[in-house]
Amino acid sequence: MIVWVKLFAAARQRAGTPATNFSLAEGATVRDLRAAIVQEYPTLADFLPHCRIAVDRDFAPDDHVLTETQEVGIIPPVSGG
Amino acid sequence: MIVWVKLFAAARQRAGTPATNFSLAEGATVRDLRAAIVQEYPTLADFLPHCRIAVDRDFAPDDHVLTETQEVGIIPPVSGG
Amino acid sequence: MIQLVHEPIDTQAILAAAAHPHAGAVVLFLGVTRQLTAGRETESLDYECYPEMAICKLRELEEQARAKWPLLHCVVVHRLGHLEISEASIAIAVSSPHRRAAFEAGQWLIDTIKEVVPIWKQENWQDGSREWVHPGTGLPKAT
Amino acid sequence: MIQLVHEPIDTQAILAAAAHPHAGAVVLFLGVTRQLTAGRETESLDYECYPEMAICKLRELEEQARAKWPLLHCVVVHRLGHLEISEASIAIAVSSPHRRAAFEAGQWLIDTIKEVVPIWKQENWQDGSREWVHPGTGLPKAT
Repeated sequence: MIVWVKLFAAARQRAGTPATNFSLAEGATVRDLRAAIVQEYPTLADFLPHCRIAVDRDFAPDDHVLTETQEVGIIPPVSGG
Repeated sequence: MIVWVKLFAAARQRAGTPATNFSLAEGATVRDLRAAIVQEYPTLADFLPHCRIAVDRDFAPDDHVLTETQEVGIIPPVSGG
Repeated sequence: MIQLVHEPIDTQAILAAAAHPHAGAVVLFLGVTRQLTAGRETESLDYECYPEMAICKLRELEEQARAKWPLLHCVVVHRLGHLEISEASIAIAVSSPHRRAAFEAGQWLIDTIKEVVPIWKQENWQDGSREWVHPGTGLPKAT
Repeated sequence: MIQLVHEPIDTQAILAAAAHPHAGAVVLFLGVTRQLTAGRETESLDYECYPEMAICKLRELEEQARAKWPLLHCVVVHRLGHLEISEASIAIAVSSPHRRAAFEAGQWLIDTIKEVVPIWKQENWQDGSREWVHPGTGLPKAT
């Protein structure tokens, strides 16, 4: 399946793109996605562990199972307010 | 000595005047003033114990010694803000 | 800045007075005339004051707040006279580099003002009766 | 009321939106662009956002605040894009019958927004460098 991922702030800047996609096996989890991200974007390797992954606009744990239609985002530590 | 006293809110209303004066002995204290007030204004008898006395714009204890030139006020429980 | 005013409180002017280039946070508190108090309906309010002492006390409280918290500006404006429902009787604005100080100082100021500043509120109830609010006296109402 | 805006925040409109006849207290919090952070001088800020999720999260927080405190109105407006010094990046206004709820809810909202709402600040330092603010990462700056 193809999972689309949105990137923000320093994650976007380090990856050089605001959105990208990954080809993952059916049943892949957030943990698998994290591995795929680091493989394709080595510049995110030391930064991604500090980021949360959002699935359908809510923070998702690493064992969350992904599906193709979900909206996924890489959420660096926030600094709004 | 003559001590002038300002009255506010329900104290003013119960006494029927915004200011009054009392003839007190030299060395009279706030406690003596309280007694003089109740004697002249019986309508304040049950209310005055709830009031603080201000001398020169600060709250004064009952043993504070009064002088003629001081500014004295009867301060009912406040409800500003 | 400490003020007693007889006109509606200008919140924009107060926020402008609290602005500071080193401020990271501004907290504005407005005390407003509530329509319902313990189920009874208020028609309007009147505020009376001992102005010389109120100004002294408010200045003291500003000084104490500045000693407790690193405030950049501290603005307290109390309105006097006749107020309709939803009008502000008091505005407090404090600015500080960080937000916790601004929240704490704002709350401490309104809490302490309600204890020590000689200002009194008269409730004009919807049923036509009037009553001085003197917390803690538990006495029959003055006429 | 929850809003993300690209223009200066209109505090008068926000206070008007928080007004309510049963309100006895209104607390307005403004987060403003500070000139100095840990001794370094800021020239300006840029805010970036994941808007769909930010709106979702802000609505959740409003709901949680209303469950915790008896709020009459709860208004949160966050500004995005380029901000100069002393401009407000966020305004939170809450109204309640009594003041403690308004102070507590206002403080809880800003504290929680700073933890869970996907909005990011970029410092544009006076020396020309730019830096995303990502609390707790302790990493070398992104270029």
